[in-house]
Amino acid sequence: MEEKQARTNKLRTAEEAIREMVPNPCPVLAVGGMHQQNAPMSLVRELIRQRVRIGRLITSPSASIQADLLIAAGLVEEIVTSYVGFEYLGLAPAFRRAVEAGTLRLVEADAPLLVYGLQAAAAGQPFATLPPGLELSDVHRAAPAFYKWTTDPYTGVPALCVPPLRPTVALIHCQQADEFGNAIFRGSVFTDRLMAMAAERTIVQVENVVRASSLYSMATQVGLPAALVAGVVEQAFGNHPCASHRYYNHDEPHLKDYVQKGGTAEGMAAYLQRYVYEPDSHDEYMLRVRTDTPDSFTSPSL
Amino acid sequence: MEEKQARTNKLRTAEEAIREMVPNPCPVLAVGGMHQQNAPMSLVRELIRQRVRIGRLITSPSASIQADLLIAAGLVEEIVTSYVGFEYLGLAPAFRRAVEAGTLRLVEADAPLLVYGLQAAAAGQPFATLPPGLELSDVHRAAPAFYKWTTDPYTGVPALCVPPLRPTVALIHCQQADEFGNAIFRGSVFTDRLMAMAAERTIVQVENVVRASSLYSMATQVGLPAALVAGVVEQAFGNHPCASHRYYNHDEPHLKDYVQKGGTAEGMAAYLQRYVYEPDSHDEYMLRVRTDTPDSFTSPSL
Amino acid sequence: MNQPLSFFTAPKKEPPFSSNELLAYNLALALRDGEVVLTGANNALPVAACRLAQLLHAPNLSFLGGGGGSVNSLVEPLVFPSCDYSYLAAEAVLPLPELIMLQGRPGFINTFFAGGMQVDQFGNCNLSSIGPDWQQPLLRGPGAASLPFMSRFGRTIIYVSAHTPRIFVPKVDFITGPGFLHGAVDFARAQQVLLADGVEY
Amino acid sequence: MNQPLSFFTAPKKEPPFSSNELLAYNLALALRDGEVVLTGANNALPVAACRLAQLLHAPNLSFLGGGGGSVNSLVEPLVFPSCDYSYLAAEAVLPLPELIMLQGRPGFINTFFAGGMQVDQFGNCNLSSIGPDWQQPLLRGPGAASLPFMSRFGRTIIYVSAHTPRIFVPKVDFITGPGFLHGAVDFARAQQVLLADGVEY
Repeated sequence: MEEKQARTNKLRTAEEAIREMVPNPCPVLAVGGMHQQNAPMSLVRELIRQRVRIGRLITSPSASIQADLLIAAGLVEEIVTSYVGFEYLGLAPAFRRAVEAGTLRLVEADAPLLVYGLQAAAAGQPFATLPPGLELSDVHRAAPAFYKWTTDPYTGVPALCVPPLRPTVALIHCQQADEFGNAIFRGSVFTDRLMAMAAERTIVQVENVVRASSLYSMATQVGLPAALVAGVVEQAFGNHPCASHRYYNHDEPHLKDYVQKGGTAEGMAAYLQRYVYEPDSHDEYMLRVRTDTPDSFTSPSL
Repeated sequence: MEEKQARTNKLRTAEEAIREMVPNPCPVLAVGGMHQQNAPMSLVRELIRQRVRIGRLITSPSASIQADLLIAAGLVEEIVTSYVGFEYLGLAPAFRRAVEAGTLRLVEADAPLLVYGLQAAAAGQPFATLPPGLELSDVHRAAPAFYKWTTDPYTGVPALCVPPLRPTVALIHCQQADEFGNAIFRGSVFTDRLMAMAAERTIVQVENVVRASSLYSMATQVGLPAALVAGVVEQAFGNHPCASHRYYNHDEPHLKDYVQKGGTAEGMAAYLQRYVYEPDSHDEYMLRVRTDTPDSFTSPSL
Repeated sequence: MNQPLSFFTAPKKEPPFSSNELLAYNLALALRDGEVVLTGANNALPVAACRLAQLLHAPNLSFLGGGGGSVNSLVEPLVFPSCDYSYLAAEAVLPLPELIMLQGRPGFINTFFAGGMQVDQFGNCNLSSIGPDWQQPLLRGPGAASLPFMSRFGRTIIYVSAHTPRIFVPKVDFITGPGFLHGAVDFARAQQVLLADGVEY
Repeated sequence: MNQPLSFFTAPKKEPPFSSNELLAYNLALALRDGEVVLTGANNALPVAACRLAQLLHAPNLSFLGGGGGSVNSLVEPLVFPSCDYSYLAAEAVLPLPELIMLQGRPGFINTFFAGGMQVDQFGNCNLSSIGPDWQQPLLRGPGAASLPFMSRFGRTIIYVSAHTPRIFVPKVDFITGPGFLHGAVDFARAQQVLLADGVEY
């Protein structure tokens, strides 16, 4: 019988979490967040500072700066995504430049490839099928190593399939967690919970840590149990320039600036320098943000 | 352009809902609830009173009296289930008797057949695959029309599959709904939400109706949008003798009695007579319950 | 009345609505009672149209408001980010995996709003790649998201604000969202293309 | 001390624990720190064992408490229905479809508690059908539930309170939950069978 010991505390700084829990190179990395929402940017910036090379990057059905910045930093070999862009703010500068230049291998995907691929990995299923009709799009023809056909054993007709997507590590954000890794989503869950269920290891970036004992009366709102979480990084405002549902909105002027200045390689290098490499702390990062785009970062209206 | 009109009110009595919304015979009926919890018993009893014949009954991964009573009434031709029983209270008397007598066609299933079959129906997928290893069980060999093999197009090895399960009608329970059909789960969701997403039409039995306007501040807890719900039946204590999470516990003495007396065809007929056919209202039903097993029906401890 | 109306002399008078409001109104007219509408990304105008339709003639219309999973959101004021937290003031919120699952559900999504970097005469939409070879794109777009599901929706309303030959092409370079493919014969399902100015074809 | 101890003359003294408590204690000893344990239905004793193990030597053990989806429930007092609402006083609650999904996740469930109407020498469990022909069962059991996932779990602890030849058979009539099938050679994964009295084999 083992010795009595305390339950493991999973709290880490971003620096510790990336160093201890993400292999370099990382074969398959999933990064959470959808459009401008709930992207774990503190972890993303730390990945870049530690120069973690990513064999394959898997995104949510619609990623923005959390994918674009990793590409800008030259860390991504292949991306499996159904969307990298800034919605009403424009195209993703680094993603666009890298795909057009042929320096990034793109696996053209649609949303169901990502969702059913992650589900299959979480479930241990060998593959998943797509509803008939999706084959009318050219998407599957552009990624024939991922979209494959088999025979429907019930009807004999061909069925289009997607493979399991099993991230080595998933980096996601949620609003709160306790020190053991029980994680609470205070808004949309997007594909973030699913990524954690599919990944071998998950690091959760949160706005604030809560007491474990507070969970017992609200367990149906705890979206991930500790058993699925390897590390918890507490970083208030850590999603900036993206939003954290219920906590703060995205920083629109900052993102506009990114999309515009990132349009050139020099502008992007300057952005990385000023906002990723130079700040030696999140406080220093936020000070630069507040200086460069004052009053642009606000709380949500709800 | 259509004329301006009010939004449709979906509130019905159990009698109206079954009569208007369930075809007789009903090709495929799904009934919700898990073990002794959250079974829509008022709807089940009404099905029996209206003698709705069921071509195929689909249950949650573990059903109890909501399936057994329909079988006892002689209404079920085929059942697709992974469990009908009373857990610590014993075996399901009608299910056992009917299968042993050969009067009920049983499709032997495991939990993933039900879950992935319903998911495939909800998603429009032609079929779903099972994780390797499940084929070591005899279950799939007992239901070869349901469990079939195809080829994994990524590895070339055989993969065991399950077909979509698309209920014509799903009968489920949740704690609350508004009059338009937005439905709120105040405890475990079991496979009840999934049944509603898979079914062509869903009737929800609730403990009480809430105002639509109360939902806007708690929308993440609204488990089914009105678009997935055809009818709402308000019946306080309508799950009896099963529990409604957060509202009341199961009635253990009553269920024990059912399991014991239902062990003979005569006992079962008497049960049906006393608790299903004779009471002309839910109030009359509850009066009989309170008389026959006083003090046995309590609120939950949490 | 005393002064003759003329392009040059008429008093500078704002119309009582903006062109976006006009567009939202026209989109609303295309919506029907009882429909389930998927609004996708960049959805402020479709959301305005859905809300207006609900108030005018379609009280049983349900709209899904972006990847956040809201159903029949009251979002007020309208915001541009389709996944914004303010959308969650809604009747219900579905997790994104289920929202994507339900996009494949037979008959569930009646109407979808789409657009694209290119839209062709058969209603095909391209959000992926411009240029003759998708492996060496001249312009790389954001990607497919849920656009391939267009083949399963009841109908798709394509609205495009910029009416230029660069967008309206005879044939898209890449079919991200399938319309009638190479002609109506290819694709039996009824679809509808509604331009920004309200012209249907 | 003055009186000699004898089976017949010893004062009738209750042992300081019940046999169920002894069983829970022995089950707890079989659990290891850091494990994820699935307790299934009829799970009062496994849940007691998990809670005890957490307090004794396995603070990082997580247990999934029945179809209600609770993780690390504080359920107090212990109740018999595995899906009872009182289980939701927990650290987290997973929807049942996800709980079943995660039962297939490679390496996730380390330990599962099982039983059966029949258990054979190779740890196969039968909850389906007694008799030579499953199509004409002499006794129809409740069914498989999640038992076929036994093949994917790290190990399964089989506990059976009634030690009768009717339950412990050489070969089950129907393999609902696969153990070592027809011998260890068939089934490379390590499994453990723990009897109610604590004997492991």
